[in-house]
Amino acid sequence: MSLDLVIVSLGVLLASALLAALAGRRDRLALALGTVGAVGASVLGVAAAGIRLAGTDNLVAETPWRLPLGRIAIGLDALSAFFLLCVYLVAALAAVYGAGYLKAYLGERRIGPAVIFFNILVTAMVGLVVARDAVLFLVAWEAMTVASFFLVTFEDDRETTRRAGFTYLVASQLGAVALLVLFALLRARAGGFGFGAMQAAGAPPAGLAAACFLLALVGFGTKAGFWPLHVWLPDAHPAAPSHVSALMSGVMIKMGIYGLLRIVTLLGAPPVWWGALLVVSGAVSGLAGVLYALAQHDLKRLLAYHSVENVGIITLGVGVGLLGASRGDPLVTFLGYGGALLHVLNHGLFKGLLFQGAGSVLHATGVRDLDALGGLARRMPVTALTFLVGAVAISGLPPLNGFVSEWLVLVGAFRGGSLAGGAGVAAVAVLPVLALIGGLAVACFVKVFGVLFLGVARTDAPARAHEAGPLMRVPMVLGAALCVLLGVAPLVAIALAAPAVLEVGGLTEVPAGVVGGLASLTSVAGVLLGVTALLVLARAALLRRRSVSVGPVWACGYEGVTPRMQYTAASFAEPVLAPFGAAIQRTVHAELPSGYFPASARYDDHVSDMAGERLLVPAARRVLAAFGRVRVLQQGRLQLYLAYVFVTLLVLLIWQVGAAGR
Amino acid sequence: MTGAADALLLLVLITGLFIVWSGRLAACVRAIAVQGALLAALPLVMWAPGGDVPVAHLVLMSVGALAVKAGIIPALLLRSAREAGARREVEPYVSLHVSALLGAGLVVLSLWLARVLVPPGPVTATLLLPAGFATVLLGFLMLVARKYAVTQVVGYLMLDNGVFIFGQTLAGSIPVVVELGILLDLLVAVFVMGIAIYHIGREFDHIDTRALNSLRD
Amino acid sequence: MEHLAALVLVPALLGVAALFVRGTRLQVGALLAGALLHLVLTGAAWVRRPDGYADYLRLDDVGMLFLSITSVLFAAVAVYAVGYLTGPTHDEPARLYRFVPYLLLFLAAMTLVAVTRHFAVLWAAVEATTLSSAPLVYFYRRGPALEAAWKYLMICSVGIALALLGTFFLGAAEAAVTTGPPGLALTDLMRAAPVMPRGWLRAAFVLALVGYGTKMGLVPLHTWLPDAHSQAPSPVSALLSGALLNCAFLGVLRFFQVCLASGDAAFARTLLLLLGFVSIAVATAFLIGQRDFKRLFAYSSVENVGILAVGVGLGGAATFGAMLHAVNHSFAKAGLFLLAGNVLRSYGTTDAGEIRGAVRQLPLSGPLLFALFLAIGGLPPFGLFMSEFTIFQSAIGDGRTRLGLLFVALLAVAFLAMAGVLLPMLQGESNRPPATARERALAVVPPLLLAAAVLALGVYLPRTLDTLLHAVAGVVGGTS
Amino acid sequence: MNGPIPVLVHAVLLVMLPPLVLGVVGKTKSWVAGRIGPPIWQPYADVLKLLRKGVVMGAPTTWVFRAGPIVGLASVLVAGLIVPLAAGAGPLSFEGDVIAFAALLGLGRFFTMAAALDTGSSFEGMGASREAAFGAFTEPGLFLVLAIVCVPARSVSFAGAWTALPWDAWGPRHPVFLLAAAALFVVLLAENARIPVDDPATHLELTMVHEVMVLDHSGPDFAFIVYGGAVKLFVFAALLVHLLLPVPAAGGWVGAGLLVAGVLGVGVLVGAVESSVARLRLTRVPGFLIGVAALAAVGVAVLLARGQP
Repeated sequence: MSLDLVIVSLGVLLASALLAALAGRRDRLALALGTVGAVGASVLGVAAAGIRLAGTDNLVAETPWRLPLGRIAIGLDALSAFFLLCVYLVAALAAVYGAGYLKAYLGERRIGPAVIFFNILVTAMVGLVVARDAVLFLVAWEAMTVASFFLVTFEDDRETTRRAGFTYLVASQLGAVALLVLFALLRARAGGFGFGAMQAAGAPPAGLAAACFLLALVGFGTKAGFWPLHVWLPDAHPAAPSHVSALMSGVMIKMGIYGLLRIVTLLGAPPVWWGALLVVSGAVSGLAGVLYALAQHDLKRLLAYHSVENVGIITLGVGVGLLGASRGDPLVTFLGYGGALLHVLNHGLFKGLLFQGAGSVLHATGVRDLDALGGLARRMPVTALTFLVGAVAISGLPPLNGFVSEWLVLVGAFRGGSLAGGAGVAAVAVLPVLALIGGLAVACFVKVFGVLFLGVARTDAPARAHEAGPLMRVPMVLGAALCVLLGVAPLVAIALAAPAVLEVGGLTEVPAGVVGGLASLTSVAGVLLGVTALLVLARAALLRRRSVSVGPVWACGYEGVTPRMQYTAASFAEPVLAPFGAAIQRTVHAELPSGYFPASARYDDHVSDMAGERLLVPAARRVLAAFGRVRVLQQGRLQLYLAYVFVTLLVLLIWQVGAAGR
Repeated sequence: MTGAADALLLLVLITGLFIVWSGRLAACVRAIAVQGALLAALPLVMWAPGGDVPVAHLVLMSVGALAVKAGIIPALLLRSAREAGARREVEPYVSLHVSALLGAGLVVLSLWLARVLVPPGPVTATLLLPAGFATVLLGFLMLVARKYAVTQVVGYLMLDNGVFIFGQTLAGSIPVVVELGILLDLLVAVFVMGIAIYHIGREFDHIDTRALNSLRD
Repeated sequence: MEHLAALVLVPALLGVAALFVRGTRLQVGALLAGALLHLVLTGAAWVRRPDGYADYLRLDDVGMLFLSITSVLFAAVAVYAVGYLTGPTHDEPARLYRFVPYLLLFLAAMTLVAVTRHFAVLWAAVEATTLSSAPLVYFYRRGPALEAAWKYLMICSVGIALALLGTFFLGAAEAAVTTGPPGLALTDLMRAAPVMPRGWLRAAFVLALVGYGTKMGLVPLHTWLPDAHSQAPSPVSALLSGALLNCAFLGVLRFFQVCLASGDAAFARTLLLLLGFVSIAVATAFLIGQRDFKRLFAYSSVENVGILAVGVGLGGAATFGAMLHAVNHSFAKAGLFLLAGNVLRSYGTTDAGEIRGAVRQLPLSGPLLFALFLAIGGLPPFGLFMSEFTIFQSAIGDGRTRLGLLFVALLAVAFLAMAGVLLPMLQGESNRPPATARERALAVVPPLLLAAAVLALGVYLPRTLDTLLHAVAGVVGGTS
Repeated sequence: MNGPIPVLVHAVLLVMLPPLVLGVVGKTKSWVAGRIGPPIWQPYADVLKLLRKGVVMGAPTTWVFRAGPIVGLASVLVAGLIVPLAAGAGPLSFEGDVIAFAALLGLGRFFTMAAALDTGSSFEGMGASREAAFGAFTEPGLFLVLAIVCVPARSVSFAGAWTALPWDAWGPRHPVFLLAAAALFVVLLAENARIPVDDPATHLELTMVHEVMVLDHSGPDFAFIVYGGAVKLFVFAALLVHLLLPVPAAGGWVGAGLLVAGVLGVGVLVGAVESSVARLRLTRVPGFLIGVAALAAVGVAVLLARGQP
């Protein structure tokens, strides 16, 4: 039943993409068709996921269709169903938003391709999570890459966009190489490409398992954006249209997490160092991500770096889960994996919401530079409110959903502290790191929200701003509502994630205590809202007979205050970043005021990603240089070419015939 | 009477060395014609006494070889060389004396090769393999060392002569049609090369192949 | 017998006839008639395998495969060429009489390569392909074209001469062990192979590998290839890359079959692997930052023949992959060269650096070129992914992990190198005034069909083709 | 005590006591300085006075500006309901509440800073950014302290760990707990904007951190802020007391008395520090806080090195 629904939804997606393609130059029609298709498919898909998560049966279907190798085998277990839910949920919101967002391009450029490839991207992701055959998996994986590549390069008349697209292509392909090797190794052992066969082959020997795990870490980590494999991410996500950024940041990069978990289920019991390695990786990604985000002035780039951060948090969760699994502690395992999976869903929701908010701002002002904006809350109230919800959620604060998943991971880390040996140390190490990440995230999103929506407009760009249209508002409101729902009712969230968690962790039932704790989170949220309401009423009552006047802001008695004197994003982030000066490479161009009557002063800083500038680019240069040396071969002189033939012949003759002679 | 065959092959070797050493186009071409004539005689000398190959076949072969290797092709080359107005070889990549020495060295190498590669079947002429190898290698030397298109074609011809010598090991086993086909191929090849040389001469008004390395990476 | 003779003679006679007529209409008629008849005859051969005459004319599975590739490609190229040469040309008025006859003779020669099992005939036929295609390379009477043709002629003739030497060596080896006169027929050779003197057999294979390898474009014997492909008219480039390289590969395979029969094939595999990997690596180096996009495609052909060699060298399932790859690559690369012709026509240059926004400039050819670029880069769901992945995973499966890693890594770099050159060409705003006329069907339909074929082969392998490929793989040392 | 009484006691303590702690701090400072100083219940008076006044809104402000003080106070109050005061577990205590506690404080900080930025004043922006930085650097230390107490107890709640300290075994693990107490005291100073991190008594905007952030709040809003600050200080003091005195072990009214005494003692301690230590340069503060975190990390390391209890 549920699997059939998935197949139907895939059909709907492809059909709508095809129709949109046939619509040709009638972009409006294409947009309508594509959106309707995506939403319809999402409804079916969410239903399918729901049915599966409610039940327990693992459905598998195989077509006799013969790929040159491998078959088309699909299945829907809890893990697939959970990710299916995430994909379709975020995709539906993004699609509706896109319907409003892309209208701005009508007449300016063809938007047909954007619609088509959006639906293809969703198709590929769904195919990926239901694939039960390595070849099909790889096909879906590459289709996902290609579709998203075309979406990223939608505005390919911009040089930056083209470069971003190329970087993305390079990263994806190098990652794909790791995956090819990974699956070839697994097949060589199992004798077949089917995941079933690989499962049946049992846990591989330690060496092979380690190799597979590392390959998966590189291959899937590139897509997921593990530091330092994330370099494509902060370029690609801003380049794409905002609803695509929402989809890519919200779910596409999570496909890497899905792949990692899927492979872990094939590799048998994990040793401790896997979990420890993931904890390290997650810590680095999380910290680097949030720090670079703090240093950004470009709104979408900042959000992209936060995706790196949140993937880091997810990785920490997976790491804790692995640590628990390595020591056979069901509680820690469940808390770690549960936090990770729930954060996948949550981050999909609030990051989608935030990118949509960013899109609305971009749409309304045409500006992405934070320091050119300000005071938008008055002109775009809905966007401001929903963005605030997203900001609080991504900062991991109660009573919103981001807090729930981080709470699970943290509790897991606390409990993991009592695991024997290195596992305990690794688990406890998560605590200060995640705490620091959280604190920095709060700082960053206060900065973003404050500089964007509060205070006074810094330039006249925000002054012309207008609230987003209904098609763009509705998904933002819905997304915000979901963030609140999953935050105040964590039991709903865990009900969705639990089956998948049990499957990945190889557990039979939810360990005692988890549900109780989550229930108490509801009561905390309730009390919090109650007290807040009381205080609101109290304030109203106190002010009933009092004067409420509006006056100028205190500026030490100085009168000539102008909007440009407000604190900018750069100045806000300065004291937070200063202690990390060495860790993130900032180039500061400052002309500080000097003398009693300083004439002019300016300050701007720019951060260049260390992973790219210091690690990967030089490496690539070296490789290219190595290849470049070969090019002397082609001199253009015939005699030389004939000499090649001559020498080759002699060498091979003497080598082989000599061998035979002896 | 392997003696006669060996004598022939010795002469072939000498002409080959002469070509490698000579600097004048006309001389090269004439020498290659001579070599062709010598080779044309080879089948008769080698196989006629044995009698296990129909004489008609051998005669046909020899006449064909004579016509092509010693007649038409050299004429073609001389003509295109004249049209291109080339007389003396420009300073080759490898000076003539050195190339003569190299040639000698190659002869030695081919003697070694022939020793490693024990001849199968009945030994009809002790010099067959060494001469074959040597001619092939000398042809290569010409191809690599010379700058004029014509001399390079001469090198190609010598290479082909070398191959022809090896072909003698199985004379008569290949149907006449095919053998003549192979000869025809050679003829057409040189014909097309001749046309190319003509065009080169017209395009660059000389046939120094140094003009021909504009295509490179 | 008659059937096979017809396959060779129809194009040959049409070509000879075309030498003596001038009219454009007649030339076009001859070309299309030749292509069509050849296609029909090939199709008929699928229905009922024609009987041959000894081994001089015989169509076995291997030949069948390469014959089919050649025939299909030629049909596509012929249709395209009509539009290409009669349409508005950017340089000189097209002289069909200088094109059609040689093209038909070229087809005849390639057909003969496919339908013979006799080594002397094979040799003559391969040499004939060189001679008949050299004038085509020199079609545009320009200095560079002349240079390219000259190099093509000299290098390939020398190579072929070596192949003849190899053939003679094989004959000598056969003569050493058979009582009767040596026949140079594949059947006899394979029967005699087990007892042949090893030295001569090996020498023969080395000579053949170097000789036919020159024509096939294996590094370091490939030097003529980029020049010829970039200077020849695009349809010719398509045929050279798509069909000719395969014919030369067939020559190598024939010698390899004898080695297999002799039970001493390990050394041959080693050589194939060596040259194959060298080809892939060196070609990749030349792909990086290549400015001339026709040379880019040419080097990509070098890379792909390298893949074929590696596939056969690995054996096992990889051989099947190699055979599948031969089909995929021929179609994809021919399509690419045809589209390159369209781009060249509309931009008037082969310098990738001077081309922007081809997708917008050429709304049909541009996206098609993009698709075929992804295909040649080995991305699913195109056929080349399946064939390359087959080769790779069989390497891993046979425990040759290092070779597998090297293989896949090199392919990835090659793809990225091509992307680095092609993406700037395809993306962005066009740097040419918008095209006045729509693209002509003749220029778009043939590459479109080829692309469709490559895509189809990626998602579905027809039963008949599958069985044929497996049969071929079984014959040339793979697991059938 | 049992039945509803503990909750009642908890609520009363939480609501009534905080300003007194502020008063104690102030009294201590003036006593050390040799002045008589304001009466000890002065803070109560201040809050009541402010509650009776009207408000002046900064021109650019929106609803966020009004939400700041309210959410700020609400979050600390709820946090106060989580921590144990007199009689064992707090009313809202549950497994994992320590994390909720920290997160609630973060929520309060978020809205206070947002409200500051809402005024568009560069001074308040400056204050908010400093608050953000110090807050971020305080978190790791806090969580490491929590780890020291929670990990050995195999519980992630104040009720399960803090009130269950092994007082009977006044032994090998206690040095670690003293370390934790020291670290927690610094966290307390930082979280409540006291010297050496911040100086509540300064009158120059450019040197303020917390104060400058709330410059434009007035009337009840400012009352909420002042009172909220007091609650925060009180809550942290209570936690510190639990690390140092066996309040729950004493139990019942004795425990309550012990707690009150301890909290006021913490007030005296804070006052003493404020009057004896100089304030750090702003740029030094992060390093100072990180150093404290490192101290706590050492504690955790020792704990884990001892092997799991």
